[in-house]
Formats: sequence, structure tokens, C-alpha cells
Amino acid sequence: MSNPALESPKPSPEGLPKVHYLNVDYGIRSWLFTTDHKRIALLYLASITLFFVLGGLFAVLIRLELLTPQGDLLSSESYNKVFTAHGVIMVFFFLIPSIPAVLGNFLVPLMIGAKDLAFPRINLLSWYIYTVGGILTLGALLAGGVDTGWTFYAPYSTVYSNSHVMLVAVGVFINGFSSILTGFNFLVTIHKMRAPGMTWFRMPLFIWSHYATSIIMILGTPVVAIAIALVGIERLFHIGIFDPNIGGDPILFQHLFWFYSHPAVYIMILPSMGVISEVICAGARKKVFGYSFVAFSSMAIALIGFLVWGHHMFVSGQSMYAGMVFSVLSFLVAIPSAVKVFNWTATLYKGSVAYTAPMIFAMGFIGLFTIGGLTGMFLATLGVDVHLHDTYFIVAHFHYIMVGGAIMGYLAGIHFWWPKISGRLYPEGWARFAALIIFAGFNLTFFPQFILGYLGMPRRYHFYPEEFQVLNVMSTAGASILAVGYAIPLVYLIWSVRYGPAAGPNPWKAKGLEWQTTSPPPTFNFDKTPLVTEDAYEYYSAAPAESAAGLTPEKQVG
Amino acid sequence: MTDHQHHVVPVKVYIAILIALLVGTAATVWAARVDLGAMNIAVALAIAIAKATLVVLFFMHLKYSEKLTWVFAAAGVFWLAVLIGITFSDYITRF
Amino acid sequence: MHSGHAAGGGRPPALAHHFDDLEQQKEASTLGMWIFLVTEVMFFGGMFTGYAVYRALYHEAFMAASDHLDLKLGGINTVVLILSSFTMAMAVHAAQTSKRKAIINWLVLTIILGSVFLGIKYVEYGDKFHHHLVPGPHFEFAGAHAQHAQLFFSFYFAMTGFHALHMVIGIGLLLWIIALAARGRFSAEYYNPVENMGLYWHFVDIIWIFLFPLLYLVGHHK
Amino acid sequence: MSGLELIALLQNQSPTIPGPGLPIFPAQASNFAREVDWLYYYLTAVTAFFSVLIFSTVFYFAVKYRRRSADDLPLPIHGSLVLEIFWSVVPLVIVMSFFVWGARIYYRMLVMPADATPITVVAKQWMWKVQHPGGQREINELHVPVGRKFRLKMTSEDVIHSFYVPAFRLKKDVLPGRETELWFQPTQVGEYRLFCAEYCGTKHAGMGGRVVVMEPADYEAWLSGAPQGETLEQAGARLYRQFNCNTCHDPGSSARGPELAGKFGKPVKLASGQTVTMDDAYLHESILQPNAKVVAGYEPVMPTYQGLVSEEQVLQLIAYVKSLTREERAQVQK
Repeated sequence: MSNPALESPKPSPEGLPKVHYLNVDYGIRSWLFTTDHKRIALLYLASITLFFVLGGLFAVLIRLELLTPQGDLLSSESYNKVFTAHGVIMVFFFLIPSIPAVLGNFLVPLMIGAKDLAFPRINLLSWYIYTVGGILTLGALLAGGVDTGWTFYAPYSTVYSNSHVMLVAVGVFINGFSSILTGFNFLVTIHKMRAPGMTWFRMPLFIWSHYATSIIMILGTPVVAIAIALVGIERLFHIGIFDPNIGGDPILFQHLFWFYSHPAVYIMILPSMGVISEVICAGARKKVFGYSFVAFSSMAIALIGFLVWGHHMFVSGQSMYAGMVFSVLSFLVAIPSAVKVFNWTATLYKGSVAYTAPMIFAMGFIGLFTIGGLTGMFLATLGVDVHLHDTYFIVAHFHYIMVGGAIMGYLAGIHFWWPKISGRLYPEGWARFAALIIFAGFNLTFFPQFILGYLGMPRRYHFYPEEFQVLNVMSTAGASILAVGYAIPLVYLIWSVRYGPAAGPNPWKAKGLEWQTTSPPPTFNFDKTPLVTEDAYEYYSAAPAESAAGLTPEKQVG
Repeated sequence: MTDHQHHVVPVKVYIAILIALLVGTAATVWAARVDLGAMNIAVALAIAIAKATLVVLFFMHLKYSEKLTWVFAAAGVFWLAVLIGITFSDYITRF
Repeated sequence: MHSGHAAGGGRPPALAHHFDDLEQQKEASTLGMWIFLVTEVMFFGGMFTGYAVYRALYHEAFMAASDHLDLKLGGINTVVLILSSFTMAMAVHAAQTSKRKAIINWLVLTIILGSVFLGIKYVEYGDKFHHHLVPGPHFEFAGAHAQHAQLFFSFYFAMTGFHALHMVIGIGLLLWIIALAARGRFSAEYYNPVENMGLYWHFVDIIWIFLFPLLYLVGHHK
Repeated sequence: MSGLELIALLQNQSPTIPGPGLPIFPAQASNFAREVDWLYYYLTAVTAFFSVLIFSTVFYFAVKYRRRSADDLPLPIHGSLVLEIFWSVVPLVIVMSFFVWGARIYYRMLVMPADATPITVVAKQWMWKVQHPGGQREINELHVPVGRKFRLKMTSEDVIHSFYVPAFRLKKDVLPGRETELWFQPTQVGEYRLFCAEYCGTKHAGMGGRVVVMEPADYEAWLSGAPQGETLEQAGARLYRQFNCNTCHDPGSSARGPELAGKFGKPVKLASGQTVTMDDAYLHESILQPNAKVVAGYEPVMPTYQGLVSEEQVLQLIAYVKSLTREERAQVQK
């Protein structure tokens, strides 16, 4: 192609390195007993993709059911189980581990110049815990499913539901520990394993966002674990902690649940924001605008994000004054998110913008996240939330954040680092096409749901009044486009593992330590411990991109 | 910052802390038997916090640890306070 | 941030491949343990929050129900646990001063004290079963506040149950540490596992330091 | 056409439940609807403005500063403190305006007016049971006259439900073991949908009905024709005798329990030394958990009625106890 902005990365003439983490050892045991963070990242990639496909199939069932108002495809019981399965799988088994456990696992040591995470065996353990939690949850689905919604509200979950609540509760409880272990490993690694010269303010923003995410993981997850454990205990032994018949308060469950589950939204979006910062800088070949503001905004989101959980409870019977406190705090958490969006946009200014697939995903992210974030304002606004709470407006809003935001970021990251992960280039044209299809399909699926919500269609409805049908048909049409959009990358990425041309160490000519080692990297990441001598994203520097690497650590004063 | 020589706490200190903890236990049992009204719980918690602080500082060597450990220990306490405090902002203004 | 030492001389056998030196390894392992304990604080924190809410709502009932706990056994258990914390601290001290035999002796003492604690807990639980104080369909509570007293006992069993579970896990880990110590793995150079074991054990002690007054002592003043 | 006219056009003014088609806004049928909509328009305008701003800026930069050659290396820009402050403070001011306006509406929604007529609503899987103060009962329907204020006193017999009327822009969770309230003043005659908005089990989607707002005259006619049961007070009086409450609580009885006449709304001294007001919540608790707050001078001998009386019956008993106080006052005035 003649347009340099549309140029694809050139295949590397040298081919793949002789020995790298993928071919250093073969056989199933070399994977199941690996302690290499990169291999564990791939184990996660495989399991997460499986859950994504499964959760997606449940989404397809939901959209097909809602094509007509009568509820004629599934029974109400099945429909309730389907949307619960969709929620549980997508939240706990796809979104929360997605970027941290795959890209974070792969890149955190590479980006800070470490040989591995601080606790490689605990890292592997976290994948096994995730797998056990996942198998239990799948077992519950096979045994007949669960119909509480992913929120497990008491007393429905503790007393009234006749489905397999126990099994799913145990599955989610166990899975929580995998998330805790991942966060804990990142925190120690980022604190203690940085390469010489990698000061805090030279760290890539991806690392900052993972640091913030890890804080949420270790502080929030135990609380939801105990909340779900108490639901399980109440179900099993009739030890009623939330039981209104003995004076228990079901709203207490909501407090404990949302103390984690609201910050969990930031577990999903913060890593995505980290990816976008990397991709935008590489795509515009320019230092990020306002580095420290973007870095600190991640921390601010993580910290303030812990103080806002009660905005899920404005109509729950929580006190009015608590509602007002939660509302004002919720508005505060919007500011750092806005700061990020403005800074990304400003980074493009006078840059050298290439229309690579990761960039198209990233620009899509900025747009969809902007809409998702701004519609969040509607829900933080007390008087309007009373009307919108538990309607399709909420459904649309959080899909804009979690699908439009988190998954766009995930796909941007997977494409951006695919050459590093696999050593090969994916077909750029197909990837751009997929990005556009996903963007279009996504908007058609979820924009009509904002209108549905303001009209008053409640969520989790198996059938609905017929005046809502036109918008639901639009949504289902969009979902089918979206499904095709998600299937395309799955095909060409797998194809590229075998047939893609060799990528070379740095196909994007990007900055960052991960691009200074071979693609795929060797088992211990770097032949020599790298020495960092400049800030992140110093594209405009006298030294060409490659030469910063390879300095021996002896030259560093200890 | 911190000295990287691992600090070995003298046995004397451990024994002193042990005695302080046992005295604290006796004190809290004794205080509970006196009716102080609403202050009973405050006294009990104050003694418990004092005992826990001794354990954290000396048995767990926090006193001799690097600043970062202090930060994480403080974060745990702070977030627990957030969880309890903000949850209570609902309950105390509800009725 | 660590400084990159040249890998001159042999690597110590206790040094894992991805660390530069023992100092970095020890710092990472200690920090990791503290972060883990922070998650434990939040785990128990959820139950403490629930307890605090209900205690504020049903103050009288909680006082009445607390009277049904055995203060004597609870008090003895508190002393036992504090002693075990002391023996654990002494085990770490022995490791720091490379007294290999003493490490094992102090750890065995810690296990014995921990088992005494669990034994007494078992007696207490049996007593509650006997008197129908276990929440659920067979719960019986004489006097006022029968329903809210049930909430108190729900918290009693949930909190002491999770605490006891931590003790059981702790005793299992102690056995493993003793096995390592018997093989002479610990010295003043390298004793991270003993130290982290100590941090865990002391944390479990701290939880009890709060559980004891909150559960056993709320009702006994008259 | 001005923007406001366009909004008015899109606003579904149809007085009945709309048929199939593509409506954008629900009808405005309560005192809150108009203001909630205005705030919604404001939020929508701000959202549209910033979305268009970000979209078009990203698009413009992406085209204008596209990569011209493979070795392009643009000059770095490190940032600007002034800009960072600008784009932190401006959003902060805007969101605080959302907060203040939203909180004002919320406050008015949650503070119950004194002159509102109470209606009892009991939710159970999967129906709404409504009882008017005159004793009329309805299931999954609520008839109200236009212009009068109503106050729904709601409770659930099983799980959490949520009473939601989109045309009123109002919603409130309905909880087991507790009473929650909702008030409104219908402003437009018509039929509007009633939904359960909190997931409550298998037939959650079917737990709906309609709210019928009528002209006052039609409402009177409906009242007289509606299936009429006992009033709340009558039912309460019957239960009061049926459960032998009178043996302990009537004046001159063996006086094992405190007298109830004339006490409602007044302070009660408790055995614990505290003082509480005898209100709905206190009576509710005292029926289900009699020994939680025992009146000073009495033994905790009353048995619990948990499981013996339904939530609805508790409300009937409370209504009867309240009526004892009204009668007392009436007699004094005579």
C-alpha cells in the first residue's frame, strides 16, 4: 500500500530466534508444570478464550430470546439460568482475569526488565485455582444451572432459589483466590523486581494501571469471598446472617457484595486503560501527553473507586443521606477517567498516527469508553437513577464500559503484542476489518438499550411488553454482527501461529523493554538484565530504539 | 532507610511482650465485669487494639521493617475502616 | 529497586533462579506475606462489619446471647494462643541465630499449644450443640431476643469457625516447616519460610485478640 | 422547529400504554416526571457534547497527523499543567451540577408529605397485592385519582422486589421484614405499566400490572364498585380478637401487657431505660419480635407471632392499633 499510515509491519528477514520460550520444551507436562510467566499467560489465554466463547453463546441465546416479546424460545426458568450463566462467566471467568492474567502475566516482568514474576509457582497455582473454580462453575451449569443472577442477592439466593447456588458460590469463591494471587504477585514484582534504572516514573503506564488493579484485587476480593461464603453457609447450615426472619438485613449482603463488585469494574477497565496508553503512544510514535497525570489517575480511580459502592443501592432502602454521600463520591471518580481520555486525545496531537489494527481498536475504545463513562453520570445522578436503576439503561451503560471498553482494550492489546507473544505477524487487513465490524456491531447492539432503559424496560426480563420490540430487534441484529466480528480474530490469530510471517523483535518500532528482546522472548526474557536510562515513550531521542538495550548491569552503580 | 542487617529482637523483649499481653487479657476480662455502659465496648476494643499493636510491632517485627511494610499494614487497617465506616454511614442515618 | 549484582561466585542453593540475591528474595517474600495478610484482614473484615452492624441494631440481644458463652474456656484459650504466639516468635528467633535444634523445639511447642486451643474449641462447640445454640431449625433460646440471639450465634460460629480453619491450616504448615527444619534448611542466612509462618501465626492470634472481647465479653457486665 | 418542540414531539403524550412502534420517551404522569426528564435532557446534552467533541477531535487528529512516511518521528510534547487543571476542573463543575440537581429531586422523592393518602402494597412471588384505606383490594393493579397525593407503604412476603412505574419515574425496592415507602401525585389520566424491577425468581418478568390514573369522579365510581373487603382497621380488629390480643392489652384486662389505646405516636419508656416512639416500625417489631423492646414495668412474656401472621395481617393489626388512638382523641374532644 502506498499510504504510510496504512502500512503493515514488515516481516523480519531473520525469521524466528532458534530457542525461545515456546520451543524450549515440548509436551503437555512442559505446559502444565511450567513456572514461566509467559507460558502461564498462554494457559490463561486458552482458558479465558474458552469461557469467552461460552459466555458469548449464552449472550446469543439471550438476544435470540428477546427478539420477540412473548418469551417463546426458552422457558422462564431456562432464561434466568442463561442470563445468570452469561453474567457469572463473563464477569468472574473472563473480564476480571482477562487482561491482568493474560497480558499482565506476559508483560509485567518483560516491561520492568525482570526474569519472571516474584512468585512463579504461586502464579501457576493461581491458574490451577482458576481452573478448579471454572470446572465447578461449569459443573453447576451442566447439573442444571443457577438462576440467582451474578449478584447472588439474599434472600433469593439463600432461601428461595432451588438451583445449584452452592456449587457456583464455591466456584466463584475459589476463583477469587486466583485473582488475589495474581494481584499479590504483581505488587511484589513491581516493588521488588524492577531492572536497574527503572524508577517509578520511568515505568510504562501499563505497569501503573496493573499496580492500581492489583491493589483492588487484594483489598476487594476477600470481601466478596466472605460475602459469598456467608451466603453458602446460610444455604447449607441455615446459619442465617442475612435472613430477615431472624432480624438479618439483606441490604448488608449488598454492601459487602458491592464493596468488591463495584471496584471490580475498575479491575476490568484499568488494565484496558493501560493497554490503550501503550498502543496510542506506539501508534502515534509520541510520548504520552501528561505522563504523571495518566499514572496518578489510575491510582486515583483505584482508591476513590472503593468509596462509591453504594450507588448500586440508591433505591434499595439504604438511607437517603448515605445515598447522597455515595452519589457525590461517584462523581469524583469520574474526573480521573475524564483526565485519561483528554490526555490520550492530546497525545495524538501533532503525532504520527498509523492506522494499525491496535490503533483502530484503541480509538474505538476511546469513543465507546467516553459514551460508557458519560452515561455512568446518569446513574450517579440520584433523581435520574431512581428511574433508570435496574433497567436496560444500566445494561447498556456497563456493556459500553466492559465490552466497549475492556474488551476493545483487550483486543487492542492482543493484536499489539501478538507479534511478541507468538513471534509472528497477524494479517493486518483482516484485523482492521474486524475492528470496524466490532465497533459497528457493538453500537447497534447496545445503543438501542439506552432508549429501552429510559422507556422503562427492566433488566432480567424473559418476556416484555410489545412496545419494546423494535429496539430489541435492533439490538439482536447488532449482536449477530458483533458475534461475527469476534469470530474473525479468533480465526486469523490461530491461523497466524502457523502461517504468519516472522515478526522480528520490534515490528511497531515501539519503545519499552519488551520490544528489546527477541520475539518470542527466551525463557528468562533477556539475555542480560537490561539497564534503563530514559523515561517511557522517549520516541524522539538521539539514540535509535534498539540501542538502549543490552547494556550490562555491571556498568550500573549498585 | 532501613538497615538490611536482619534485626534480631532480644529474647528479653519477647518475654516482656508476652507478659504485657497476658496482663492485657486479664485487664479486658476485669473491665468487662464492671458496668461502664456504652464505654464497655470502647474499653474492650482499646485493650484489643493495644494488644494487637504489640503483636504486630514486636512479634511480627514491623517495628524493624522497611517503610513499605508499614504502608501495606496501614493500608489493611485503613481499608477495613473504610468498609466498616461507610457501611455504617447507611445504618446510622437510616432510621 | 534492587541493584544488579554481578553473578560472580556460586549462587546460594536457597536462591531461586529469577532473583539476583538473597536480600532481594527475602524482601520479596516478606512483602508478599504482608500483602497476603492484608487480604486476610479484609476477609475477616467482612464478618467484623456484619457483626458491628447487628451489634449496633440488636445490642440487648447480643448481650443476652453472649452470656451463654463460656468465659472461662474463652479466657483460657486466649492465654493459650498468646503463649503459642510467643513460642512462634522464639522459633523465628532461633532461626535468626542459627540454633537448628531450638527451631524444631519451639515449633513443636507451638503446635501443641495450637492443638490445645482447637481441643478447647471443640469442647465449646460440643457444648453449644448440646444446648441447642446452633442456629437453624433446632435453635432454642430461653428468654427474650430468641431471634436476634440466633444472629449472634450465626456470627459466633462463622467467625470462630473461619478462625479455627486458619489454625488448622497453620498447624499443617507448621508440620511442613518442621520437616524442612529437620533437614537443616534454615539458618541465619535463609529462614524466610519460618519468618512467614510466624507472620501468619501471629495474624491468627490477632484475630482472636479481637474475637475474644467481641464475642465473650459483651454481656458479662451486670 | 425548536429543540423543545422536538422534545415535546418525541415525548410520548399518549395517555394509555403505547402500542407497538418506536417510542423514545415514556409518558409523564407524575409530579416528578417532568423534572426528572429535564435533568435527563441536560445530562443527554452534556453527554452528546463531550462525545461529539472527543469523537471529532480523535478523528481530526488521526487524519491531520496521519503518518506521512515510515520514519516519521514527531516532536515530543510533555504535557501542560494548565490544560490538565482545565480539563479536571471543568468536568468537576459540571458533575457537581448533576449532583446538586439530582440530590434535590431525590430528597423530594424520599421525604414523605404529611397529607398523602396511605395505600398498602404487599409483594410476593410473583404478584402485587394492593389494599386501599377504604378496604378495596386489588391484585396487580392500582387505581388512583389524578391530582391527589398517595403514599405506598410496601413490604414483601418473600424476596426483594421493586415497585417500578416508568411513567411516574419512580422505583423503590420492596423488602422482606421491613417497610419501604414511595409517594407520588399522578398528573395525567391514563393507564401506565407497573413492573417489578428487582430480579425475584422464575416469573420475575410476569410480575407486572398497570396503574390506572382516573378523573376524581371516575375514581369515586370505581371505589364504590370495586371488590370491597373489610377496611384495614376492621380486619385488624378481627385479628386482634382472633389472636386474643385483647386478653392482655385491653384496658382492665389482667394487664400483663401495656394498654394500646391512645399511645400511638407517643413516646414509650422501655425496660432497658431507653425511650422509643410508638410508630409503625415499633409496632411491627413488637408483633414479630415482642421481646426486643419491652415496655418498662412489664415482663417479656408475649409470644412471637412470627409465622402466625402474614405481613399483610401485621399491617392490618397496626392500622387497628392506630385507630384506637384516633377514637380516644375523638372521645376527648367530645
